Amino acid sequence: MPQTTIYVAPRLGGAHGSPPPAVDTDGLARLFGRSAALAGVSLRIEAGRTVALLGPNGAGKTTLLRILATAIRPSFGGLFIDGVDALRHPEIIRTRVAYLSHASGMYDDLTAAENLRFAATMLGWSGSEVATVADRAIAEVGLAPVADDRVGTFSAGMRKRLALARLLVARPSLVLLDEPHAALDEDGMGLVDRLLGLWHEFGITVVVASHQADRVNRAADATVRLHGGLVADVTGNGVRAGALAPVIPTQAAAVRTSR
Amino acid sequence: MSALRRHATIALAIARKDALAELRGRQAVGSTIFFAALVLLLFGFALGPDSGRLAEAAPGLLWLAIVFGGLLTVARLHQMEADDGALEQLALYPVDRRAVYAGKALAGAGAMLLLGGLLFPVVAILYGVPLGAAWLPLAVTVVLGSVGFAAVGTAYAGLTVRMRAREVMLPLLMLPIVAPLLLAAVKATVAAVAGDPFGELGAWLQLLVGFDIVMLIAGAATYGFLLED
Amino acid sequence: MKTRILGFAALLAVAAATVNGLFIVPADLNQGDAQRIMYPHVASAWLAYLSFGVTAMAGIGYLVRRDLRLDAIALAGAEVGVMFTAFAIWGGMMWGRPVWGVFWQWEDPRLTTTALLLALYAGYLLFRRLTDDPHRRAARAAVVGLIAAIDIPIVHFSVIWWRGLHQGPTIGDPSKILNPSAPPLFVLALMGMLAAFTLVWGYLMIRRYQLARTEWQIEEHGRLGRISAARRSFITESITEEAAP
Amino acid sequence: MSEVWFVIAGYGVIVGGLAAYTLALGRRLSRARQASLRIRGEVESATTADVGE
Repeated sequence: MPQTTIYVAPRLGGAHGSPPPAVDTDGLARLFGRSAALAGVSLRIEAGRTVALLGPNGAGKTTLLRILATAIRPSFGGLFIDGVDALRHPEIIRTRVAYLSHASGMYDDLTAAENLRFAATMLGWSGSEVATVADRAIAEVGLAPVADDRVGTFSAGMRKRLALARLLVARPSLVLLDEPHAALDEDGMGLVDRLLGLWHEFGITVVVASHQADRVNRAADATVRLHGGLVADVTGNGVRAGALAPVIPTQAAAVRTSR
Repeated sequence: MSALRRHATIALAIARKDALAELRGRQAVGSTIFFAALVLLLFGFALGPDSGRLAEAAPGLLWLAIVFGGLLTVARLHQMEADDGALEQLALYPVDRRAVYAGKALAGAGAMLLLGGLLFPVVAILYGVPLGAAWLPLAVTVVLGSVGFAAVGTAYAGLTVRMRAREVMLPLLMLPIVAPLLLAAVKATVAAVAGDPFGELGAWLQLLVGFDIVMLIAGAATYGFLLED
Repeated sequence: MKTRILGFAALLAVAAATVNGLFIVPADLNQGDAQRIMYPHVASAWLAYLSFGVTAMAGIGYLVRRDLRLDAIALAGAEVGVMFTAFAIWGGMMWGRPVWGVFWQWEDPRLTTTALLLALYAGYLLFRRLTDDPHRRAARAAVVGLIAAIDIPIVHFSVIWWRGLHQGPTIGDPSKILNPSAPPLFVLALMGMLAAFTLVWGYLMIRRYQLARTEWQIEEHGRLGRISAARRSFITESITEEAAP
Repeated sequence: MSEVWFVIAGYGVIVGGLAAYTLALGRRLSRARQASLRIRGEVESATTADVGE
């Protein structure tokens, strides 16, 4: 497996020199129709930490990741990433966050190489760099032999590898992974573990939701267990859970949840 | 690299991606053109064998076929995004939303041009309308019509792609908006085919240009809101 | 309380304007009594355009300030606007039938524009009904309302040209009434009807806004109730967990 | 004179429609307000339990 290259976004200086917490959420809640996927999550994750997000299905792991990635807006609550208000400036956050979701986000009718080059262009690479960066990422995730095949012909595991390749092309300061090991073979899971190690080594903050507690715990500084859309417990260092603020229903448009 | 060049790169990358997927995609382009030609054939049955009437109605019927074919085209261009979370990924890329809109609108206009261009010979044959003579004004009309339709269609397809009952909502929202475009395009086509006896071709083309500019600006300004969750 | 007063004022004004339009003001020389329809028809059309202007402005306001109260105003404008558009079309048909012998007159640019208006904003209202997340609905409805609003002048322009670039406006054109040569009584009657309808419009807008806000509060309470319930079940579960290890 | 019928129909539908919409809106508003009061009561009692946590 060729040496994996990791690109890192420039670090934002905190107000007093120390880097702001990578992730600072305040009572994050999100409803889908009548069910509360998240009912109030207050977490503070220090920059550079690797955090494992554990919990049964429907505990809110995916919803939390999608909110952190600015893919969906929370119904209530506040979110700061690298000290930037994510709800007001999602466009800034999107230059710093790389998000691996269940869906690959690739186009079936395009080949792996075409998909990755498109992603590289979208992620800020230009000119000749696009091809070199994209092809190297494809090689690193072991898809070089099928680089010119259409993604429509790929298995779930191959699509997951391609999505991982897109993470390598991004220049994140925060990486969000939603069950990265799922659908991967032994070799693929090894790739994920190595990436977790590299991101940690390069000081990139990682939040990884997974059911592979053993694999993920090896690389994680802290684990956060979610249950029923709330933080059940936090272990390890670098992560603190805020007090669960009582929800005060009021007539006002905005809802005030005191800290 | 200047911001404008960056936007152009992104728009072109998106348009190229859409064109690539279109050409490779299970002959979706061909089936839409076939559908529009079929609509023209049915109009022939509807308006009866009297070729005089058909020739007179030809411009109107042509543009109706282009509009219905266009609805399928812009819907398809966005449906391919929704297949495997690509639309959400597109919204997460750190790129200017106006560039994304420009790229999608460019691809849409290209597909519409292809559709319109191929339907002209069908109309010439089916309805016996001599289109050859006025090919330049007709070409300009088709280009302006395609750009206008794609400008509105890209915004509305983006708006409705994840909605329930989107097959109904896209035409329902779009058709009233493109009514002036249809009207101007048909009148311009009629004038062009007849050699512009009343000299009103210029006026209709100006209306089309006005429509295109207004809708491109509105689409670019609002597409970002449509991509948001 | 102020709204209630506005409501009564509107009621009286409409009654007065109706009586005036039907009985007091003299009939038109060549159109006869049919011309009396022109007052509510024209007044409704103007209120429709005003309503959709409000919807477009409030929509833009929401996109800038993300305040759902502006979205409530936009919704009120659209619903009240669709009603007045329907009245304008009905009035146009009731006027067209006796004067032109036909209910629908493709020649009349005002009628065709108003019909398109109805299609545009009925679509707006249906679109809102099919989207449930309040903020997403507000943002997207604002876009639909904005594009519809900028389409209206284009439609109006193209329909006038469409009818023939060189033909003057039809006889029953409202501007005929308002130009100085029109009998002052007619102008007065129209102004009276317009004033009355504007009062009603104001009253209905306020009530519809209040309804939208109240419905939002109910949804919001529901959302908060569900979140409180989720938290309570979480607390009780963790207590039972500790109680029985 | 058939014209009169059209005038009456014209005014009838417009003014009648205004009245009908006003009444319907009044009913929708009062129903919504009652529902809002009822829910606020429920949530108040629920919150007191909440705050006690």
